[in-house]
Amino acid sequence: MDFGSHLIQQLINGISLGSVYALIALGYTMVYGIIKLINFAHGDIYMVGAYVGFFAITVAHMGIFPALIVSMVVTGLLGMVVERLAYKPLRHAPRISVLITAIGVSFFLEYGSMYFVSPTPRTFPRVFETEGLTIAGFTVNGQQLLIFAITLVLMVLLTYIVQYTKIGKAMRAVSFDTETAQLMGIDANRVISVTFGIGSALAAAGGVLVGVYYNSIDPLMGIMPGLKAFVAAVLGGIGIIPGAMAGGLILGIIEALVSGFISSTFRDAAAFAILILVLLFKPSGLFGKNTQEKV
Amino acid sequence: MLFGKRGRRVAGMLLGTMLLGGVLAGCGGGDKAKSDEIKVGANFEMTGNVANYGNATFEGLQLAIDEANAAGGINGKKITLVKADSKSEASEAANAATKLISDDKVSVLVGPATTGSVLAEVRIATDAKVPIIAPCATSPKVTVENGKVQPYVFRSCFIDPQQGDVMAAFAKDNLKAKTAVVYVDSSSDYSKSLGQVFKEKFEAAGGKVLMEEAFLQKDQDFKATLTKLMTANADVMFVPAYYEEVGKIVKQAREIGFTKPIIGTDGWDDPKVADIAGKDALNNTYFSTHYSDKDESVKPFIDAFQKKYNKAPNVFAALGYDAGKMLIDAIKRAGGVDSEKITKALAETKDLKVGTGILSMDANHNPIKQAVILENKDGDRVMVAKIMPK
Amino acid sequence: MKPLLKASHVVEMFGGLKAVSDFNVYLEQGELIGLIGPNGAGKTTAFNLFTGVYQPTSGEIEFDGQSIVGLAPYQITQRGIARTFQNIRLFSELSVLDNVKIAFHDHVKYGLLEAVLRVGRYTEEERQIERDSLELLKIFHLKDKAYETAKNLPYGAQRRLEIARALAAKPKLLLLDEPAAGMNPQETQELMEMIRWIRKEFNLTILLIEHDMSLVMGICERIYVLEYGHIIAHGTPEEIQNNPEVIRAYLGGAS
Amino acid sequence: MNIQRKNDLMYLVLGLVIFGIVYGLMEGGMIGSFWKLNIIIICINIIMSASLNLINGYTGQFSLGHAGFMAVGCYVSVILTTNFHMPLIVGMLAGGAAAALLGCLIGLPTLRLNGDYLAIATLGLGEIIRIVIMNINYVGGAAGFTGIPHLTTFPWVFFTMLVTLFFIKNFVNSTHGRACIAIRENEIAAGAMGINTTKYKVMAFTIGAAFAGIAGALFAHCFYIINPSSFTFMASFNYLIMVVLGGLGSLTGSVAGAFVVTALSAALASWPEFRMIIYALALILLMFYRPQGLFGYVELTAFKPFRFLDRTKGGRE
Repeated sequence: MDFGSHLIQQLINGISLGSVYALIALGYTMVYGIIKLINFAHGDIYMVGAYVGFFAITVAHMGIFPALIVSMVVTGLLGMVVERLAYKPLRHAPRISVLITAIGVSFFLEYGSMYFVSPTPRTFPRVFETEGLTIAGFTVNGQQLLIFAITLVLMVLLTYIVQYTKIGKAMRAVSFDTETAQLMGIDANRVISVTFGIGSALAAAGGVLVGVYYNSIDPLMGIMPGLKAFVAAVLGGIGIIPGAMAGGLILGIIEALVSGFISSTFRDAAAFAILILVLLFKPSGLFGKNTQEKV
Repeated sequence: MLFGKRGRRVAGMLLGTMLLGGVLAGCGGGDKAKSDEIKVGANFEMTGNVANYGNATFEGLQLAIDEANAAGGINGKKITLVKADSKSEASEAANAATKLISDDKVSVLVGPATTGSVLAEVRIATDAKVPIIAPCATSPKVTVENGKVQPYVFRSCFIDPQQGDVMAAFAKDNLKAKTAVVYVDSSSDYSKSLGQVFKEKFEAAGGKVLMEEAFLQKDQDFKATLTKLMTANADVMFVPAYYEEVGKIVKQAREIGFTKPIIGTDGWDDPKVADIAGKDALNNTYFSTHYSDKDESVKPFIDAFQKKYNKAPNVFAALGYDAGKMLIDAIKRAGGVDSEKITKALAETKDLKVGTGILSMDANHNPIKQAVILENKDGDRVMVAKIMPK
Repeated sequence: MKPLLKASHVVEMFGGLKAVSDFNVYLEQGELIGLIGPNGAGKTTAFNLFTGVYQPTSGEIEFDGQSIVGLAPYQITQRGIARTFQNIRLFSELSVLDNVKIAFHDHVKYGLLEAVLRVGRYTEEERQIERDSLELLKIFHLKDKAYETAKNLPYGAQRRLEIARALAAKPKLLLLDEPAAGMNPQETQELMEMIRWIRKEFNLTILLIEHDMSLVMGICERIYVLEYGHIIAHGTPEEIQNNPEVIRAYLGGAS
Repeated sequence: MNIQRKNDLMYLVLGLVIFGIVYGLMEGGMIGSFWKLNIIIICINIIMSASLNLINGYTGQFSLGHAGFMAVGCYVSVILTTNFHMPLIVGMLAGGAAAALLGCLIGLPTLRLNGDYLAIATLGLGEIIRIVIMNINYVGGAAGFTGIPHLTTFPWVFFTMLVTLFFIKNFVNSTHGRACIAIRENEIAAGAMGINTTKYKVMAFTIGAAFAGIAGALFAHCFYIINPSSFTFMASFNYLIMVVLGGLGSLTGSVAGAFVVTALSAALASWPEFRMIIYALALILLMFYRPQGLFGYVELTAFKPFRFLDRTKGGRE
């Protein structure tokens, strides 16, 4: 393989990896956008989504798409329950307390599922043929294409929801100023709840797709992707939906290129280093607007 | 009003502190060992990154102990396993070992599964003169430090140089490979040290390692590095790693079109590898391990495990079971719970029949046991070589 | 004598918008000057330019004979300009006393080691700071509230605390941004007395932004009027009151 | 002798009394080696949480990379004590100095960032430090550094902890500390009061890092081996939990937070299956009932029964 085609193959690998990050980052960024909470439990919600999908396929013998829907619904509800029980009572507490609660929820989901489903990894049954497609000498996997396509569709759908629907307008209003939004007759609690639901459902979709693609799920599978997705969201400008998508893809590509041309042991370090460099020059991320505090 | 609120807050805080103090005091004492039981400390990775390996090893150990207790115990005494969690972290392993020794007063420690965690408890156990059996810590330095044998540390698995040597010879002689690439898990001592031994031995035998790359535990996507490794065009890829990652690596390597043989070590020995990678992808892969499941002498263990846990054992469970067998045998010969006597008996283990074969302890506290090389073929494992101890 | 503060041809652009243009102001030592204008005229922007929060796009600002363009806010404060804020910016979780103590920062001589080991100049200076802070609080009728949390003070008291805190920085020039906002007429009257008194007592030069015309006309010696970033008038209170441009700007009507 | 000196002396005596009791119990065999080890870990965690509190609580800069500085102190000290046979104190000082230097270098550019952006940047830096250590073969890489002499004893950690607490207490009660607190409260107003905000942010970050490095040195010499997996971002979270649980900006809070978290984890060691689940629930419930932490912004001495400990704040309520 010559340098050029190696590069292109690595870009393909990077985009496929990046779409997974982007998918999780979308939910992250939505939740952050509305209540400015770094929901560290998001990665674990993604893990729960993968397990729900797994049990839907293996125990309830569903097909992949019904399982995906079931997982999104169940996990979406879980997200709303978590928000209702753990975050809502702290709506007026210092932000850092909510963050600690999020870490607590994250631990609870991780270790709870370790207890209930055991730490042994589970393997998804084959639901797709895993033939690699070879296009012009480059291998692309059908599932990679599927994940990329689904991420893209979800991003467009989300942007549409946030920009043009009633609930989306309410979301933006709540995000901008919760109290004023409430004065305008918006039920902020319901809007926040719905946002968590949508965000968690997205994470679940990511979980199932990743489970199918990599074929192995375990209770700690959410930690690293969760962190990476957060990095992706910040890279793109947290709270901005296309930013999360772009951030995810950029992060994936960086990782693939570092692994492919430098050394995979420095992959994560390079990803973080680039994040920090970007922040130093664009303190609110690539797509973020620099807002100066009014004096 | 303000005062009342303050007062309540102070009261609440003091109450909380006292409650914790109570817990502290309550746990300080620990139970005295009852005379009709033998306490064995099981210090394993119950949670954290390598929890699945720790738990599997514990299951094997539990099976061995249950069998012994069902058979009436040892000299009428039952063995009690006291569990502690090392959280997959060295400092926590030391903490858990201290608890087992000082609070629970165990006679022997078994575990943890990984080398780093075992090393962290060595000195604590040595100071307390309590023997350790490490079921699957494969680094030489676990039992021998700076040329000196650790008097209280034993293991039930073979050591890295042995396995690396076997696989280097296999790659060179059986697979006729001239060039190789090595892909290790850089968060694992086991994997890194095997990679190094393989490279030395393979190059000493005239082969050439063209590229060395590394991944991290819990990685999901290996395609970027695999694509890079493929550019080397080597005859064989050596992946000394644990099954969770191995499954994904083999699957993804085949997806990007790597058709050459992939070889590995006993970390591969788990039915999950076939589930994750798929049996077609797993063709043309080989790994060394402790036993073949076709072996008649291993059958009783596999059946018993299957019956108890309703799943096939993996290599960790097998080594945990072997550690249990070693322990039971040593306690029997020591004739009691005295840690010193058990240590001595462990060192004198000879021709003991364990789950995976026959085992004797050498002067460095490493077991002398057979190794086998298995080939994955259409979802089945075929033994291609059996290497008896020299 | 050179003026204490002199701004010449200062321009400040935000994107394409000129917030302040060709802004010329001078303040003589010891003067009490008012800066008035309709909302959005650029008064606070002018303050932010003087204190280094914004940097002028072009033009020159001199303080005490030296240019202060390019300096950070803390450096300008150290040279002798202190300010209050239109939207009160107290250290709200801290006690009233600590709010004032913090502002003595630049005049403390003891070092990190002295502070940590509590040796050398530490004890004496801390005692001095405490004394001076309480003294300042007394002037602003806040002494009995010294240990209360700043955010719990009534609005008028918070405004007074901001002035007290600014004085603790020992400035030569004090910039007051709407000091009487939210005060009732009686409080305003008291504040006026207080401003006059501190100017004399601390030998200060004061520039204040205010909407309350009775206050401005009552105490200022000269007044600048800003509209759309331009100075449209400048003079004594009487002159300003009779200036047609000012009347137009404030009351509207065809120009 | 003035009131402040008297106060310091009283704290010192109180510290010595606590030391005497605990040490006596240890030597007398009333505290077994498990709790002995955990008391040492509690002291180390107190150093960690107090120093993180200086950054997060007092200065208001959201740092999530504290474990990284601990790692630097840890590795620098073990190289000196193990490979060059230096005494522990040299290792501690060198470890603290190295962490401080790194903290200063890292702090200068990154402390311009705000809030959550700073959090993710520091988290990233902590991870970079860990990954770099993992790739240095001289210190054992991922497998860890072995053969470390066991030098950490209870007197060592207790008195280091005492020094740390005194240092931070005196620091925050000086003009330098007040400058840091002013930055937390209102950065723009702090600048307008003549405070060089960048300088004090970096100073707080550097001091915090230095103590984390010293804590790291003590931590390393508790065990025979250290490895990079002890310093992941999860460890940084753990220290953050201690700080928030105790109360941001309260030193007594940091002590209580470190004590509660460590003791809870040790007390639950006998139930390994449920330990982390209970811990997670306890965390959520505590945040429910005391979102501002056990102590909020106030010290123990602000409460009536303990006010005798601090006579400097005469008229406080």
